[in-house]
Amino acid sequence: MRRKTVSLLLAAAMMTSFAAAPVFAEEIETEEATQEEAEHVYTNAADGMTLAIVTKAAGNPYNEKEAEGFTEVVEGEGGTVVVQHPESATADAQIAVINSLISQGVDAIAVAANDTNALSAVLQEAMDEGIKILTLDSDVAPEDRATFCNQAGVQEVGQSLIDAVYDLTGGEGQYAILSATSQATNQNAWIEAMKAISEEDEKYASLDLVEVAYGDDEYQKSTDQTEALLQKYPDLKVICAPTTVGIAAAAKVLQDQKSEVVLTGLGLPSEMAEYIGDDEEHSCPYMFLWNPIDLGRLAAYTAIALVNETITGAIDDEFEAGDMESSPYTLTAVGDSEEFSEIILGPPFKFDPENIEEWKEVY
Amino acid sequence: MAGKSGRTISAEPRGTVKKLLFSWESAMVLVFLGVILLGNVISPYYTLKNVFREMPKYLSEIFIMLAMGYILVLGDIDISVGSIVCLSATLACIADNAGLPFVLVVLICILTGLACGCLNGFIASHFTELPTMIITLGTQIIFRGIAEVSLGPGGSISLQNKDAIKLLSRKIGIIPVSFFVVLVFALIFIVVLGRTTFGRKLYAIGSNSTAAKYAGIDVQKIRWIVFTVAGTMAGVCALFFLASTYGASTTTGQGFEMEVIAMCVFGGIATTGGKGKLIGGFFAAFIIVCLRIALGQINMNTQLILVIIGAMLIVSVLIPAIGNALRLARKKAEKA
Amino acid sequence: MSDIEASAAQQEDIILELRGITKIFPGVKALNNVHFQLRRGEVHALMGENGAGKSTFIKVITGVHEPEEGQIFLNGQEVHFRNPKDASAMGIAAVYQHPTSYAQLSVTENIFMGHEIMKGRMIDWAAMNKEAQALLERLNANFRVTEEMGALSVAQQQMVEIAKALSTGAKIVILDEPTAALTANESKELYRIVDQLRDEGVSVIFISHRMEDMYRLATRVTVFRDSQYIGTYDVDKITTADLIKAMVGREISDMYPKPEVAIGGELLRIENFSRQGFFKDVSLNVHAGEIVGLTGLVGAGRTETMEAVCGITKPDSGKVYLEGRELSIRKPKDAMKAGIILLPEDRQRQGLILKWGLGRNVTLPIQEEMANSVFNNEKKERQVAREYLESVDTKAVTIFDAASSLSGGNQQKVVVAKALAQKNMKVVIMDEPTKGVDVGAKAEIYAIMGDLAKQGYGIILISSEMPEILGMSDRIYAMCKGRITGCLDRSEATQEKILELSME
Amino acid sequence: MNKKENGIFRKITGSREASLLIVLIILLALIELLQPSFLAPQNIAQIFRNNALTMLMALGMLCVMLTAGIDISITSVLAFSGMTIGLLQKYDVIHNTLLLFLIGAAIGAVCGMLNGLIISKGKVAPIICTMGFMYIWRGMAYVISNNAWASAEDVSGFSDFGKSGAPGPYIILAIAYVIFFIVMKWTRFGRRIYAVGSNAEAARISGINVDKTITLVYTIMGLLAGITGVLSVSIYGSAQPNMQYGKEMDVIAACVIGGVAMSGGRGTVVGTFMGALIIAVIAKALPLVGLDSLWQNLVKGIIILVVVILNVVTQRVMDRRALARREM
Repeated sequence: MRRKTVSLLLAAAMMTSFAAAPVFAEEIETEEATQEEAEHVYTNAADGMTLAIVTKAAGNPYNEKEAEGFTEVVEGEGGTVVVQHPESATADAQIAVINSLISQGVDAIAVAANDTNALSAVLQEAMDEGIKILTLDSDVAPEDRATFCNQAGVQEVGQSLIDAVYDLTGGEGQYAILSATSQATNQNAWIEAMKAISEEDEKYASLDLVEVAYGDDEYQKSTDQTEALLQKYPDLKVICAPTTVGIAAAAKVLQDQKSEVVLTGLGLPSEMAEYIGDDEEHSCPYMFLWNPIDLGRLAAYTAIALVNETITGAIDDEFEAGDMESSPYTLTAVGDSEEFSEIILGPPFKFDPENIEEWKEVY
Repeated sequence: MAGKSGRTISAEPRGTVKKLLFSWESAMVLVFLGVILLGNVISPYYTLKNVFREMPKYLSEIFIMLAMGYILVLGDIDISVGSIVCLSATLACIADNAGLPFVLVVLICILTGLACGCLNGFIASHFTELPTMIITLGTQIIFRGIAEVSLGPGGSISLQNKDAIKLLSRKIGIIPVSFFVVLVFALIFIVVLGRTTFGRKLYAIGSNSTAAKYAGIDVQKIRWIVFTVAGTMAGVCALFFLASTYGASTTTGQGFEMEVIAMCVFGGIATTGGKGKLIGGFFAAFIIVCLRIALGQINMNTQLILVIIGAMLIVSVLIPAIGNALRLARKKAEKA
Repeated sequence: MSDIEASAAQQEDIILELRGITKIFPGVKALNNVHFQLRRGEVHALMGENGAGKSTFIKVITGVHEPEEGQIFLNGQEVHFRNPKDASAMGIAAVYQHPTSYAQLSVTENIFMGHEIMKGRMIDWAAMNKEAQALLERLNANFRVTEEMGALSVAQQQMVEIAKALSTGAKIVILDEPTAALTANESKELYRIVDQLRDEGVSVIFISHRMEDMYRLATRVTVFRDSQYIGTYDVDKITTADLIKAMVGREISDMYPKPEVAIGGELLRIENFSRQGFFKDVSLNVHAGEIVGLTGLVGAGRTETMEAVCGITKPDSGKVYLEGRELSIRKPKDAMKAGIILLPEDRQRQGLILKWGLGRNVTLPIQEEMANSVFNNEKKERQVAREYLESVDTKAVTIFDAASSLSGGNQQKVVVAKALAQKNMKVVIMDEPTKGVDVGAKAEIYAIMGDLAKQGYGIILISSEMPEILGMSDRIYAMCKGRITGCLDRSEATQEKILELSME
Repeated sequence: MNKKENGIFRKITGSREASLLIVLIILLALIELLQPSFLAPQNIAQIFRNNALTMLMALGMLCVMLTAGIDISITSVLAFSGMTIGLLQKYDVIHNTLLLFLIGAAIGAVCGMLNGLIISKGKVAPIICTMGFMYIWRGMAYVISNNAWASAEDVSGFSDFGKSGAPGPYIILAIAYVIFFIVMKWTRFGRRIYAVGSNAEAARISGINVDKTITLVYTIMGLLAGITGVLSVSIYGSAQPNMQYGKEMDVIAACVIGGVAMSGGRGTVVGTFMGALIIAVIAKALPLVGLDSLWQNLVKGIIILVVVILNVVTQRVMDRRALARREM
């Protein structure tokens, strides 16, 4: 008899968790959305359009926030939105999803690319079908998209990160970079920018980048890589992690081990609230990021502008982005090319102990 | 030396039509048509053109499914095919970046697969005491380990000259080239398993490898050949994978072996060996592909699709047990 | 069962009685209205041909099978056994011919599995090891209880099975062909153990083919034939000839229609075949039309030698000549191509694919010959299969019937058909062709052997059934412990001489 | 071959644990030479902490493999149970650590029981049944998470249990290994698992309920996977749907190196522990030998093949030795 009662108990516990979880998921969505909506004003610009966003992968709150911003603007403007989180953070998974969107004949697709050149075939095919293609957060080869919503100029990000390293190391010493996957375009771009800046200006000459480790945006691998860095370089001073997963994993390792290595990089305030602080207790004095929700909103407005043909992706095109702060946005050149453009959301935003409490509720 | 009692035994196959109609394979065809119907109902975009556009990504796995069918019929298993795809694609990219001509890149891709399969076969045939699950568990980790080491800390590599490989992802009309290649390979594999002496030897080994040995079949040589073929097909799959993603990374091919085994089992091929037809696996593959395309077009959460496929797999293998349970229940009812 | 009968049973001190037991398996009636009585403290022999129903009967007593009809009485009370655990709980334990043990686990554990000695909720290993060692000492075994079961010899495993029976306090111990796999002195050891059991008041039933076992141990013997009870006799009141007559049911001579055949030239000759641990310096030959008997006890190396000749295993040394030409045989296909065909000892595991249909089994070795290039020729295969299956008079409805649905005798005929279908056959090696076959089918198999001899094939008959070897062979080689110990011509061969050659 | 030498030879190769211990000692000695501080307690603690998840699940895998089965759904069950308790904390439903562990264990046990029933009653091949559930539970982890994470802040109180330096994980590991060591050696249930794996038919005849044993074994595996899921959330201080993806092969590898036979009936708790330890130590030792951590998988794969092939070779040598002793 005992065996029977035990299995009944287990089944009951199981059922409650089944029922409970999805309910929670719905609940939080509605509560967050209502708080935002009240402030924004819309002009029904996306009437009759179907706009799609393809994030890097499922199961990552940063991507979720981007999709949230995108959805909010598209629905606000009266269009229909399609949100697709690929099965895994690989180009292969994104190709399948984009193919499906081409079949659905959507008007525009905004992609956060997992790989610089793996998507070129499928994006070309989409453009041939008359679908407007734009990228956000992580770019592809410029010829494969109309324009790129860049959350912050590569130079600005590189500059603020190298300055942070300079400040935290006191001007000299060893530092390491913990990145996401090696083929993520934005990561590599920022790291190249940091290296270029530190070579040109001899102010950073005595900074020594010992290693670029790759955590693949996987929590355990990022943890293992952080521990490996600590063990390999005893007199390491600073770790710079320009990825939300990497920085959260590294922060926990450093804070738990009370290591004097200091952390900076790009992280979500809601994730990093636990670790931001100047005192010994906290592992990350300050960090940077931008508002992924705003990035999603900008991508939506860019898509609308492209579909309405108000912009074609050429440099110096200009378009209104609803009631966003630095609207209207102009398309600026990517690096020094005449042909390919990008839109900069704004400079990276600094999160430190003072403002972390306020921002951790937002995203 | 006519039989003393002159008793005759009939040699005419009877009821073949009935057997064919109620076989697992015909059920697969029905389910396949059902999925096509479902697709059209739930998604307005479920046109032939769109289905063929979205198919190539899944087509490359069917190459391995064909060879995995052989391995399962033998009563063995190979969980290293995913890692072989990874290693083959990686070495092909390295060759391409080193400037080797496209033909050599293709050769390297396929020969790497062949070599890995040959290693699996060698160990399986010379250490018959070891279950092939353990052997391919070891080689799975080794092949992916070699790929990780050759990719270096970056963990990924991309093809330099993409235009050469583009001919593999071209389309004739709306149908991708890889679809025709898959059909040709499928035809060969199905006929060889079903109609040739080699095929029947596989069924014999899968049903009772000792009796097969006593009947003069060189069991270990055949197992070696089949594992080598499986590795080679993983190489071919890697080639078509490169044709769609122009690059490889340490996670390439992850989980391929499980998807491919699921297709075979869903198609009626038993993991215990000696049972099932490859045509069943072939249709099962297309059932899963077309279902994923249909559900994708209604933007169902990609992970929920995996839940559905997992559930379908379990229900399909439970059918015999459910059948027996019903028969037993009926018999008890009659007896009572 | 009325009280009077119960008390009568008490006086004669019947511990176990079975009445009117009938057991039906698909297609064959394994036991037909069988009776049996066992007295307390008695050693009772159970004899009969292979396939006479002895093993099934034992499985009924130990609760493995439930009889369709009949009653079982233990100490006069009727009992029903739903599974072996019931039977062993009532003091009935069996030691099977191939001990079903846990190869990877220790001797102690094999003895006490299912009825461990507990200290509270924990197994008391110390006590179990001590008692197991005591049980083994009682049977004066020479190995430790911590040994792994798989590492022990068959004789040692049997001792453990007997110790297991004793550990459950069994009052009735059943031994199924206990001496089949034992050497002479191991058999003597077993006799001592059985005596010891009897002195301790344990009743013993044992099945054996060896008259020697019966004379040495039993007081009474019950004979089964064709799944029926023939009679129970006092050992000292019945002569061997009468016993064999009861077992076989008719004179030996007409049982084995050995045709007079002109012996032709030498077909197959093997010279000093050796393989470490199995056989040493084995040489023999067989002529066209000749049936050569190869006999000896289990483990003498007969099967191993022939498997080496046929390329299934690799011998350390040895030459094979066919019609004077030397052959190099590395794998089974080489032997089959040369025309040396083996009918393996274990029909179900080695000779046939049970799941397959009869036709497919017959044509498996020769599918290449009938195929056009690589593609099978199903139509031609069906014809050939039907022709050969009918030539050996197989009782089957269609060639698509599964081999598993046939009786032992019919399965053997399918294996013979499989050999005949290999047209280039010159020599056929039949390993225990009539083991587990009903008497009717046996006669038919002997008839087939006679026909093959008449057609000039060379036949090597491996068998451990004395009447069969004497009845069918022109010449008889005896083997013991891997060596040929003698070759007797049909005229000079007798049961005693062969036994003498088979035992060292 | 005289008696004494035969004894020693068999003692070494005979007992699996002895040979594993020797391999481990040689390994540790070598590493100590290269980096003296390797055996520092803090380093050892980190080895156990990083591999706590594999070691804990290896116990369940031992039982499953003893019945000649296999379970590749364990990391999906882990993700599903970990995600559930992560979400329960994120939405402030439950914060009590013990209750969270119980719920995680309950979820795991039910998932395990489903496996067990389908494999034993449904007569489905273990690899196929657990493969189906691998997809199902991993998918469910994503579905219930709805792309939200349980971030460090959500689980802040709870993660103190598994923080580095905190005793939590070590206690769970120690308790689990002690319980299993006792259960597998000294209880009837433990020995029944060996019997079912070694000879299911003989077990059935001697009155052991084979189906129930198999179901229980998979339930235990699920239970451990559930607990490991909760432990993973507290150690890493967060819960994501893709956690521990593809790590089930490491658990199987630990058992295989520890001498557990895939054909059932052979394997011990101590052997499994040492198998997991050998993999962990090698992973830690590679950087010291100058091999980048990239080489870790390659070396691990080679060790698995070498260990299993060595097993076969030593067994063949012993058989040939036994044959040679049979005087002809």
